[in-house]
Amino acid sequence: KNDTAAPAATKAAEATKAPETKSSKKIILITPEKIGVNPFFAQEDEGVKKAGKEFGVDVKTVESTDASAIEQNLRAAVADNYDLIITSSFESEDALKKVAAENPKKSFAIIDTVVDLPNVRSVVFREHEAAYLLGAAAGLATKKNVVGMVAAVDIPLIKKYTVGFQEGLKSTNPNAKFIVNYVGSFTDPAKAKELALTQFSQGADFIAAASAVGDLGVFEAAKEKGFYTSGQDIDRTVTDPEHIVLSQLKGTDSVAYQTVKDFVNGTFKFGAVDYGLKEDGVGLTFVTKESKSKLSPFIGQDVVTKVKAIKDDIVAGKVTVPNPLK
Amino acid sequence: MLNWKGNIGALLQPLIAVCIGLLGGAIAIVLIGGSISDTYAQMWKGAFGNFYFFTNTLTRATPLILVGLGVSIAFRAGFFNMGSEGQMILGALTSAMIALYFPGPALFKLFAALLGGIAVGGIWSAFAGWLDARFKMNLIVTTLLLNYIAALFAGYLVAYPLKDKTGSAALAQTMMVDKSIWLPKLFQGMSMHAGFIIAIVLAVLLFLFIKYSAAGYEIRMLGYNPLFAAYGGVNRGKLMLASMFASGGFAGLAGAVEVLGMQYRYTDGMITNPGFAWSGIMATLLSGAHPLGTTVAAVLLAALQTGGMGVERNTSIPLEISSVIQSLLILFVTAKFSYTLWKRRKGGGSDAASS
Amino acid sequence: MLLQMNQITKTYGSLTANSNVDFSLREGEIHALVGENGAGKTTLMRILYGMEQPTSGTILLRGRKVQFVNPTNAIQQGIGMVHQHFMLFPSFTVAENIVIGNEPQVGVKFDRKKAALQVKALCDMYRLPIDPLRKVAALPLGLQQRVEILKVLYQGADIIILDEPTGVLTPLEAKELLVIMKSLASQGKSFIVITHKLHEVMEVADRVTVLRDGKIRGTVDTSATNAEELSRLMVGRELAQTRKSAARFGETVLEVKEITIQGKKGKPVLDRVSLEVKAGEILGIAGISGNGQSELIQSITGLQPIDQGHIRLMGKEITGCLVREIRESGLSHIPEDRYQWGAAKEGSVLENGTMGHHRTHRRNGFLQGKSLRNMVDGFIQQFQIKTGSQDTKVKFLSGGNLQKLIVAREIAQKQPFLIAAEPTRGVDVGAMEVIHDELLKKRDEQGAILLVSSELTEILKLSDRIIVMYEGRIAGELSAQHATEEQISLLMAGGDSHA
Amino acid sequence: MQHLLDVSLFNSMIRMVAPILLAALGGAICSRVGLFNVGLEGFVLVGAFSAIVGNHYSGNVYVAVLIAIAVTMLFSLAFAYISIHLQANVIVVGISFNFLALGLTAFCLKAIFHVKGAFYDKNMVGLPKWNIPFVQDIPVIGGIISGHSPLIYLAFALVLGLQYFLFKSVLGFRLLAVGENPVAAKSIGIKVGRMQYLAVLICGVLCGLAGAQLSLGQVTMFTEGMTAGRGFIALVAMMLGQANPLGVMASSLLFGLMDAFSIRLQGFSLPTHFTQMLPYIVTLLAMLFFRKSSYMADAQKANGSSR
Ligand SMILES: Nc1ncnc2c1ncn2[C@@H]1O[C@H](COP(=O)(O)OP(=O)(O)OP(=O)(O)O)[C@@H](O)[C@H]1O
Ligand SMILES: Nc1ncnc2c1ncn2[C@@H]1O[C@H](COP(=O)(O)OP(=O)(O)OP(=O)(O)O)[C@@H](O)[C@H]1O
Ligand SMILES: [Mg+2]
Ligand SMILES: [Mg+2]
Repeated sequence: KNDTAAPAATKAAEATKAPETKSSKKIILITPEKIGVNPFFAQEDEGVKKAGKEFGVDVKTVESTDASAIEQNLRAAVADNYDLIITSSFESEDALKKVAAENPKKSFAIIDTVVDLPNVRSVVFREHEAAYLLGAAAGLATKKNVVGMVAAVDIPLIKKYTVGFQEGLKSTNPNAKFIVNYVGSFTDPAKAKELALTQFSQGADFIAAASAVGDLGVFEAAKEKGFYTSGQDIDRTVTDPEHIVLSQLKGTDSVAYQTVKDFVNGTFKFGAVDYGLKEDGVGLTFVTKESKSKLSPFIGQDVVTKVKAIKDDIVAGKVTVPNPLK
Repeated sequence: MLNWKGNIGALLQPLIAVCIGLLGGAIAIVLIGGSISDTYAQMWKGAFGNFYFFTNTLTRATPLILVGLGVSIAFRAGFFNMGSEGQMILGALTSAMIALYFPGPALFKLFAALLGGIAVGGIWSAFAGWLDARFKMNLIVTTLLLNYIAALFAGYLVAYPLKDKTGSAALAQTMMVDKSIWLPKLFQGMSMHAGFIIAIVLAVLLFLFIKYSAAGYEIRMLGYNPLFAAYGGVNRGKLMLASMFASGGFAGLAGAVEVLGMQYRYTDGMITNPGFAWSGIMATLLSGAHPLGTTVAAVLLAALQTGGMGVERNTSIPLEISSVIQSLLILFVTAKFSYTLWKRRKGGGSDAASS
Repeated sequence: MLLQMNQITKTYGSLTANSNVDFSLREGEIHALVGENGAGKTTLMRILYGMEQPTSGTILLRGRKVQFVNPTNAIQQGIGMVHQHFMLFPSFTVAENIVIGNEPQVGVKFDRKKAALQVKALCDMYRLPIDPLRKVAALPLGLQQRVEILKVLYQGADIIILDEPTGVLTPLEAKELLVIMKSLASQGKSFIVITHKLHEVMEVADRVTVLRDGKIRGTVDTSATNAEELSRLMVGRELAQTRKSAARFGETVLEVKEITIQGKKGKPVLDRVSLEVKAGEILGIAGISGNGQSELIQSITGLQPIDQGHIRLMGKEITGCLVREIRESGLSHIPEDRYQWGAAKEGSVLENGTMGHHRTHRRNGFLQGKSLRNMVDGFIQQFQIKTGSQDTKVKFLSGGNLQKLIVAREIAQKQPFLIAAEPTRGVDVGAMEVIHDELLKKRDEQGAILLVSSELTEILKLSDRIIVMYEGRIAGELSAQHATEEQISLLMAGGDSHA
Repeated sequence: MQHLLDVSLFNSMIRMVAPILLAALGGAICSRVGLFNVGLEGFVLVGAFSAIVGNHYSGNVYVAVLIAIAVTMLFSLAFAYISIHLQANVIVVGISFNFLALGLTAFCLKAIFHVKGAFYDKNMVGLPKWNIPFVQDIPVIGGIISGHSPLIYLAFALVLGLQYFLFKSVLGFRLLAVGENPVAAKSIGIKVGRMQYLAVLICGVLCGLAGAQLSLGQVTMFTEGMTAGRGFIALVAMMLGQANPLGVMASSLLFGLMDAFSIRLQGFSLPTHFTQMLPYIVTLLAMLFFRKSSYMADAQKANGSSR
């Protein structure tokens, strides 16, 4: 329930040791896996690169091949004297805990999870809030009262998406049937597509995609069979607005950009920062952020208005979306 | 010893192979417009460049050595154990569970965790052996299938009942093992841990066992010709279970050591993603199932991997191509290497399923 | 002259397998090639068949110089070879095995019907009957051999090389083969036959060439020589006549009572077989292979479970015991097939010599390397085993030398009971003499020996008592003094024993 | 429960099974000449990638399929050269080729399309779905059999074709001979190496088709590692089917059916992990009925006798 990470946030204030604003800084981003398969890391990479260009700092991205490579890359980055070492995701948690504790003079940042150390800035998202909105919208929009979701793997992290979605769906349409299927892999669009087709044959008219690379398969199924779907992380509606009618957003790029910017400008703070709907770190197209594409009639302005109201309630604290991981 | 000419030939051949492999890699580098000398220099640096990177390579080699030793025992006895991955997973999971939930003093827990890993990995492997001995199920298929089952089962445990609910709780993993049960690090600030010592000691012991013990003799003869072994009074069923147990036990130990020495918990995918088991199998095949050779081959493979990371960090060569170079090197090193062994296996029939 | 091989030399590294060999063959001739194991006979023939290239020397076929770089060349020129180790595909049918390489076809389809007809016609033509549709794996060795010969004939060979063709055949089958050869020779085919059995040479060959250490020791007309002279030429010395002393029987060592093994097709493989072997006795078991001898041996040694009956060794019940327990109760065993059961080809001489002794030569679970080495050194000395060193892989040993190693290993177990199955199969006369002497020595030292052999001369020479097996049963028992080859042959063929 | 068995289940099963079946057939051919090909996963991945590249440049799916076949054959030629000519250990070569394929495709993805992870072009047209006249109108059967990509029909046709090739044609007969007894095959002048090359190349063709079906039939895109273990499943199916085309088809279908079934079971309170285990467990059980010959027989075959 305690998803705002308040204790860490207070600690942030005392650690305002801002480095000098010189452009001779070296910043490195170490992703815990190959960027290839994950738009999440691609965005981080983009954000860091963009900031690097804008603020004239040296930035480099290193991809780790596997979990044990993360620690090695972190240590190598320390050895190579990078001024700020950014990494991300729960997979890097253990490695960063070790390396950051051993190098208290170095500055670190980690995106999407918390490492509670004085020289680490942690940024986390409350994806379940956005998933709740998506589910709410699906509940309002569905005509057949059957809604599906194709998720990647049955691991705790994904629960933020599936459970959040289900809660939202229940809140607006308690009678809707919810089907969730797991692909069992992050990189299997063929199977994801089959799952979507199966859910469609079971009567679903809206099938949310949350299967990483597999999402592409779900989109294709939607186009083929004419049902509606939604994307993840970035605004996916632009690729096929007719079928991809919504997108659950996660601002990793802006967070990465912001982190570099803060570091260069000397406004960098250690401690945990928590991004939800309120902080505009997560969101939903049309509801929290406009989109270049046209709103699908399946959703309709009416639904958007209603979901906007739900969003306001969450921001205002009138509705709390529980963190499924707690 | 008398045959020094042959020995030099045996040494020369892999050396030439490495050279050709490097040449092949060089072509790949040139094709993508990189600098050969720089790339190889970075590769060397990443693998052996200084003490830190050197120990890093040895750390990486540790589970490969153990898995490789395990595969080589089974292989020597004439069985192709492709199930190291599943055995390693279960070994890792078990050791994490014991370290987390067993009562008792720390040192006792550490030993219990290591032994538990060995036992469970061994049983999982012996199970496949039993299916072969009892039901004549093809060992290669069963061990492959059991990998998937083990991985999914372990995945379930850490995603639900054993899940770490502290921290972000986003990952399917157990809680972290208490510091008192960690395998000691060998050097301050380096990742190398006592597991490496265990691996080396076991490699030497296994070498002595296979070469000089009576049981080792029986294992070798069983592998050479099971009928000859049966004729000489070797009990195939029993020895099969024993060698498969030992084989899986080594894999289980590899998993346990990775948990207690490196990650300090079991995380879903920590064994599968780095491909430890496949590298271990390769190390065995590269060395013709010789325990000491397996150790050397494992270090070589680990060096290629850590060297590849070095290339990725310090050159513009993309990560993808470093895995290409790695595979090219391996391919050429294997060429004409463990040839005789395979030829014998080919007739063995228990692998290729030609009617 | 149909074929001439001139000054053929073949070296493998430092080893010279053939050295300046001259060999010739006439049209319609049967030419025997004899010599000790490892003398270079097979090598010479492999060169002729294009499987090996000579280091130097030339081959003239019908006066024209030819060069064979692979068997296909040789086959095209009308040369066929039946190898010492059959080159058959066990799971294929007879017809498939014969026509392979030159299959009748319609379009891309292999016309199996036509193949069967062609094979049938071929069989009729040469009067070598065989069912073209049977699986080769199910055929007795004699018929497998026939398949090999038919294959060569199908390929249109005029020159047929036979490498130890009678090694695995029963006496009857061997006789039949010789008849076939003669009849084919009269139809114009020429034969080169390698054999260790000199009586066959005398019976069938027109000329004989003797090889020793890769060199020609002479080519003579068979009419102008005899077996003794040939063996002297082969081994380079006079062979002593093995002499058998009078038997002194002791206690019963092995007792087999009414053992039965049910076969797959309802007919028992072993049908209530009972026998006894006493200390100081050699009991010979004769019979055409496939009449239950292998199963009998395997049940005694514990390699195959029995359905009924009892086996006692040294007064101890060993029915259903493990191989190891049986061996420890007093059994040693020269297996009938040295490569399948008796050795690990990839293993070294030392490793192969160690089997069985690894249980006695050990301390704290570790092998006593030195004493094992000394023991195997003893084997090598005593039996004059030709090997590079103890670390040579046995796959590089000639069959005779490997056989001597196995015999040495088993006799050195010093067990009261020894099974000797086909102890001299494919072994040259010199090695045969050594092995026979050792078996008799063991008997004279009050060992009990069960000798199983398809070689009647061997059975008659060594046994004190003879049992003949037919279709899983004991067809008759004879005492060695009174038994004759004819009597035994008759029993082996299922005839009546009251002769 | 009504969702457990329906038309779409079988329809989806046939689709999902096709790449596995094709690759398994390829593995079977290799196994028939005594090469145990662990590299199927890599072969299929290369096929999938080159199909997309072919489609991108030619704009014609059929040309794309041909390109996939050609490129995968080239890849398999390298495999053949190293394992047959250089006599490297086949299994090591197979494992290495899996890594090689992963690296090469990821690298070429970047080099050719300048993207990481996945290439997706919404204008790209995948393989068409063939609605078979008459058949499509048969109530249940039509829904299952009709409406698949041509490669799926080809896959099942190839099962029959290969069955014919292996057991009826002369070339297939010689191929089997090489696997049965290479020494004997050599002794009558059959070029053993050449036959092995042929088998590996056929395997390349089949895996190219498998890849094309995956990236142009199932979906119309390429993503890194999109084979997701199908090559290994194919390996299992090949062995379970005793390297016999019809047997391979049966075991692939069994696996596919169980896989499709496990999706349906996900809805029913059983944890996903266990439903995902289903295909593997059923395959394991199926092995009870497809036993291998005893080790004795194997060993007797391997250790020629002393005649
Ligand atoms: N491929 C080879 N490489 C090395 N040496 C070989 C090879 N083939 C044969 N030899 C050696 O050449 C010699 C002659 O062998 P060959 O096979 O001709 O003997 P053989 O007369 O047929 O003997 P046997 O009566 O046992 O069949 C042997 O010493 C053998 O070890
Ligand atoms: N690669 C090789 N290197 C050395 N010697 C070899 C090699 N291949 C075969 N030989 C030798 O060639 C000789 C003949 O072998 P072959 O297979 O013809 O029968 P054999 O083992 O002599 O059996 P037998 O004595 O029953 O006739 C043997 O001495 C064998 O050791
Ligand atoms: Mg010979
Ligand atoms: Mg011979």
